[in-house]
Amino acid sequence: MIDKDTRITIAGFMKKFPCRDSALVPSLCLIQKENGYISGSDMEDLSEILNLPEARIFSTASFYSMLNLKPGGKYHIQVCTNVSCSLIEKETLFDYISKKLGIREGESTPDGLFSLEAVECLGACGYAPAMMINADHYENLDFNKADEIIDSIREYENPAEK
Amino acid sequence: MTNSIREIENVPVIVVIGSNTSESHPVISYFMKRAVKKGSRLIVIDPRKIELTRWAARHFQHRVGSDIALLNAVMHEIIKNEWYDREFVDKYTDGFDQLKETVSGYSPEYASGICGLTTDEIRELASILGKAEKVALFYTLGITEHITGTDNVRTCANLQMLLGNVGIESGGVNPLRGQNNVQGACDMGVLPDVYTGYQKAADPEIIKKFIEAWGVKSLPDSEGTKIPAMFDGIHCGDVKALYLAGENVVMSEPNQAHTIKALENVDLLIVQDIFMNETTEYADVVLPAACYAETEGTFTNTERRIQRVRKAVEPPGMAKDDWWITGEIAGRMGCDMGYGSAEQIWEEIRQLTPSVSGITYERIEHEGIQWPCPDIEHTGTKYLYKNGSFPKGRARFYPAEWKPAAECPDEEYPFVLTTGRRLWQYHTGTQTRRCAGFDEIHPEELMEINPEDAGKLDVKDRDYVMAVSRRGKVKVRVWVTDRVPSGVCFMTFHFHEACANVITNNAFDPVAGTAEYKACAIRLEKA
Amino acid sequence: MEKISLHIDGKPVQAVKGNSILNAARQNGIYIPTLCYHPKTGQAGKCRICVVEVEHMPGLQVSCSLEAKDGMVIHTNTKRIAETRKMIVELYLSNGKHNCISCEANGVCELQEVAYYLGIEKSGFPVVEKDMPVDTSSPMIIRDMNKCIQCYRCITGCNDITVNEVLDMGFRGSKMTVICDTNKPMGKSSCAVCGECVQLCPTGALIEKKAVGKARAWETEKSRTTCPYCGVGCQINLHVKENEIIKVSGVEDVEPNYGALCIKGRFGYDFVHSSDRLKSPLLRKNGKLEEVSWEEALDFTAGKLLEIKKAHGPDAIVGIGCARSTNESNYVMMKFMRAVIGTNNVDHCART
Amino acid sequence: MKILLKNKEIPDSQSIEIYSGRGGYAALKKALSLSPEEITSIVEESGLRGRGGAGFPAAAKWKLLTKYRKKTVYLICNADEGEPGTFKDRYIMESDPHLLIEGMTIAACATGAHHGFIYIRGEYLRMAKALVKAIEEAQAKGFLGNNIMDSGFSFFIDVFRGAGAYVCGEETALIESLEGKAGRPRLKPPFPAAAGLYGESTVIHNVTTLSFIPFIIENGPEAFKAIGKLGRGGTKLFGISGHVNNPGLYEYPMGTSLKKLIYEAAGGIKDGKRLKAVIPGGLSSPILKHDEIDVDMDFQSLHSVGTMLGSGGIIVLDEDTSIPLIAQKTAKFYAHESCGQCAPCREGTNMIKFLIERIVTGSGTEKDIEQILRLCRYIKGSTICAFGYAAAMPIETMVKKFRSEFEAFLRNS
Repeated sequence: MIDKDTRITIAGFMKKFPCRDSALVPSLCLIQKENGYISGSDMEDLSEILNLPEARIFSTASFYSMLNLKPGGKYHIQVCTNVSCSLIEKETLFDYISKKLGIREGESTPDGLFSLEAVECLGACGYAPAMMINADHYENLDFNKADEIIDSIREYENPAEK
Repeated sequence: MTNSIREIENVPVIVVIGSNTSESHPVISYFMKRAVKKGSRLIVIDPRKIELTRWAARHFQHRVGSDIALLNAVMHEIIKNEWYDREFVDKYTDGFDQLKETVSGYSPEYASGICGLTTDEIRELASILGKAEKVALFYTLGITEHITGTDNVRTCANLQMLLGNVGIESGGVNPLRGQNNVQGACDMGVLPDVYTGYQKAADPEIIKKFIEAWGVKSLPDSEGTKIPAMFDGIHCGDVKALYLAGENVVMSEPNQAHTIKALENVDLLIVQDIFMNETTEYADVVLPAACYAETEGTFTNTERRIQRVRKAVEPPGMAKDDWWITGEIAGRMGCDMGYGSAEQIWEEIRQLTPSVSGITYERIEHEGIQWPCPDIEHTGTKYLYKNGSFPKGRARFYPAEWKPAAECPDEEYPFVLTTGRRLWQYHTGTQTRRCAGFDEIHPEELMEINPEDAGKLDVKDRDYVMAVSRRGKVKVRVWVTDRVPSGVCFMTFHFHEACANVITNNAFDPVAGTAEYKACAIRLEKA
Repeated sequence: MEKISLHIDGKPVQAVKGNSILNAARQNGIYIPTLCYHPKTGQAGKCRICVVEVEHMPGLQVSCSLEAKDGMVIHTNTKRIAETRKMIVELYLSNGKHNCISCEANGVCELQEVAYYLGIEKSGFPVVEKDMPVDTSSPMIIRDMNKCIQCYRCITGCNDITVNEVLDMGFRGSKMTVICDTNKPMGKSSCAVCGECVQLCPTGALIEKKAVGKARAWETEKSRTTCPYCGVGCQINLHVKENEIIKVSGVEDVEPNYGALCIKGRFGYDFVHSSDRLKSPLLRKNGKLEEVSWEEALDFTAGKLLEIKKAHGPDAIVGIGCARSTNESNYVMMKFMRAVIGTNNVDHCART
Repeated sequence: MKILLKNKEIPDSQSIEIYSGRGGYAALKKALSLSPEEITSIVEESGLRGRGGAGFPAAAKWKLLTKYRKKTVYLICNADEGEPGTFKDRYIMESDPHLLIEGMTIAACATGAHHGFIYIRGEYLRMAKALVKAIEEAQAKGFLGNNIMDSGFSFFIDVFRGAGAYVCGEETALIESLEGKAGRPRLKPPFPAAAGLYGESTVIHNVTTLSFIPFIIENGPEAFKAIGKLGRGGTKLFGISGHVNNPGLYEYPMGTSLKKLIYEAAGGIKDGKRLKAVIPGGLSSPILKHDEIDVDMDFQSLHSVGTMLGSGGIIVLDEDTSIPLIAQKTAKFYAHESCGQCAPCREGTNMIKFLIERIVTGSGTEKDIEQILRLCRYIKGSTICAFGYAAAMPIETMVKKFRSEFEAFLRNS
């Protein structure tokens, strides 16, 4: 269900563009930012709000790789596996993180903290390898730096463990 | 329809009043929705939030039975603001002054109290219609099935004439006919006052013409009766025999108890049909007929288009064409009609009917032709009254006063029941309920009630209630939905298990004889 | 209509101005295979089977979408074109389950037709068989997306012809597939079951559930008639095998419906063959309706009517015609009441 | 000569104070005093060509409007930088956003657009935020918005974030995406100038193309033309990644030699290894072998050696790189990013990916290599948009130029 505040923001998107259909992608991004993913009922609500067919909403939502239609981890890690990012080390960053977290592509850690996705070019080839965690970019990585980032998130989320 | 279906796509403003088009005439709704996609404005005027409102620019949700008050107020505003088509009115119409006088009594303030719309909404509607380049108006039984049905239709026509939307392409007054050949049955003179092509049954010239053509000694000159009077005639003993060709009147006529009593009382009931149904129960003789797929002939659609019906399969058992059965009875009564084929009958029809004289089976082999089509060269008529060519020279405004429904809600019966159809079933269900899959989608009657009313009655979605009127009661499941406003319930007569016509009112329009299916008073009891 | 002159495959031809190259070729009897183009859904440019070469234009041009212009020199069957078409059809055949033997569309499948035209017996590419569950949730339509070739016709039909707006294309790349609403099974979606998608589908991806196993396409005969439901008067084809209606389709290109139908028109035909159709006249004897011969039923009816007419006058008899029956039958009914009975007491259900 | 990177070493280069303090927005002021035709002819004269990849003359897009202008003209900045190997636009948007805003506003003057969109790839959140901030600053200072610098001209810019689709870099896919749809390219014609965003006339330029405009207006077309070998028109941003000592973003005149860029600008091959191959213009450009890099980086020169300038993203591969593995990644990328709309691209990219995977995992056959080449040959030119070319060309050249490496995988099986 799309809550009241989100509806107000969406109404703002609808006014902003010459044609309200343009509010769809920003609305989907907004819902994802708030819930981590876009559910079927969100899309049904959005269909009502924007007066667009449900199928049209789904068509758009399922097209873009940044939009998730299933819930993932609280921290969604997207690692670039394209050419430049995989030239740097013999073992790719993706494989390293996959091993470290003990999960494969598309899976979440049992505690629901992390989910892992192999993605295509993030536009950071000169600063390879790169990854994103939710909306944040991390570049010029190596395995140590990746460890630090992931461990610091763990620590922040579970201060008692350390 | 004065105009044609294909013209819909080019209508700038489409008004749909009293028509649940996407459920009752789905294919016409496709044209409307396509028009909307191309930029037309769709205006829905309906007490219910019908599915078509999804594509509508505006939905004016007026009260059941308040059409005349609303449209008169709209015309009041249109005249006041001089938005009407003065040239058209001057050139082609009579009676404008009476119209003006009548509608002058319908200020938005006054009409608002009747129709439940705000004065702003009424003015907005007037402005949309008044300023539109062209408007095409569509209605169905929501307009006609009232005791003021004739006046409702006239009011729709008044509006369109006032705006100069008659006699032009993509305009017009367009009733959407409910059954596949209701237009044709009317055109064929299956009405008490006219012969084929609306030739007056009381006109001595016409009588003479048919006497000669049919080779009979005389034809009746007394006025015939319409269906409601036929049933009343049985009740009072004047009518002794009823020949019903394919009508399941027990389900389809209002006030079922009244209908059943008539059928029980009539001396001879002849029913010609394709299935046993609720009506054949009372028959003295049942005659098995061939259905559409088993017969040759023509149907006339809502836009006056005469199209071929062709035999694809053999009728089951001994079932026969309707015309064969009737002809055989005639023969045994001493009048051999001598028809050997449907085409032979059609040839006789076209000889006797100027409006279809130019239409032959050969000409409509590929595509139907719209009447009037007076001669063999004529390509048919896409829209009527082009350049003000009205049948009587000039068109006449028939202003009408609003009258409340015959039965209005009161303390004992606080709800208005209005009736209609669902996409998934047809009429009394004799056909669709015998087709696989339909009951899977819509297996039983659901009475729509508003969530607010459901709350007050303490019933939940899909609970049973007893719907009670002065004429009967019916147990039905409810569908709690905001498709209906508070105070209004909606039902259909598709299901014999819960048929709306058990409780509907058989009060009827004095001119047309159409019963008030769209409004009666009921109460709901928990069941 | 203004005409233009152009060359197709070395032949000087004329075509109506404003037409696509495909239509210009068709007007001149030149066959260009297509899969996604349908006259009603219009240019699509999805399958790229209809590609041609136009002199002075780079690459291949899509003939269904490119307007034919005066003076164009067009080649419809060069080696490059033939190889491109073969590649595409082989790719289609590799990706999906195109098992013609058991497919309902066998004989009317456009993919099969094009593969045959190109002489493709089997794909040169490895078969990457899809295994998507077949959606049988709709009471009327079976959706087998393993046979879908993503031509978009059903989507255009659903959104731009019948405007029920249920179908769209979901996902992307090789995962791209037609979806209903928010990717619901069709039977759980807002589908109005008009069947336009089925009518437009070029393969066996969308088929009429009730017709499954009833007849091969070539065994049926089409009988054109008018729909028996509402007053729109849609033109329909009844597909008949051995005196049984197998399925119904809309007649394209003619008024009033141009091929489109609703659920009742397309799927509401099996009542015709219902086992409880009336097959014999019935006469009430001792309070019960009993089967009798036509002779007996008609003699009884005529005799009774004569009796009543004699005793109570013609106006004691009333007749109600049928808005479901033909004009001809209604005319006979009207004539019967007036000329034989002698009354104007004739009416029909015009008001319900 | 630095045009786009002139503020690279300047602290706080993204702020409007620094930007205007260093002469920014002077060109806009000048442009506002010129007629649209005058601006167009200056840009036309300069020979500025699109820097997104296709290299279409910028002013020619504006001149199309004289024929196709609709009621409204929209100006769109294509900032959907997604081609692997490319990371130039992000620098401008993050570090010198006013350069883009100024360039875009001048383009608006020339085209008569009053509403502009910057379509930025969804992953560039930081850059989008920088842009929004810069737009607000420019509006507050009167360089953007209503009645710009009292000229009577108004122009507004909205930043629109994509949501992850490489194909939205194709201009009609981008328009579809802006209209709230899946980003699937449209059939052309009609071109955006005739029927673009919301059916109106639309002009689309890449970030760097627009960012050159202030320089051209300020210094005149000759100054721009003078830069670059044989007057090839201005500079180009080169993003160098892969096996080099100093990966990063560099600005050099058009026509600078590829060899020079690799060995001088980027400091040569990492770890002293030898060069094996170079992808010179983003992943979609045909690969060059180590002995083919003595080539000038401009449209014509690269074309003459069978590749292209593209986005200027140079990916350098050392002697230890396995080309079949690079091909596998390339094929995977294009299969993943194909919008799916047309059959040869959807099915073809997927089949190429399948076949290459089969080869590198040791179960391929000689016939698979032939089928890959067959696919590449006939995908080209048969698809709705240029994506088909982009997917086929690199694979085709990798297989042709390094066939023995592919065959080696077969022998291993």
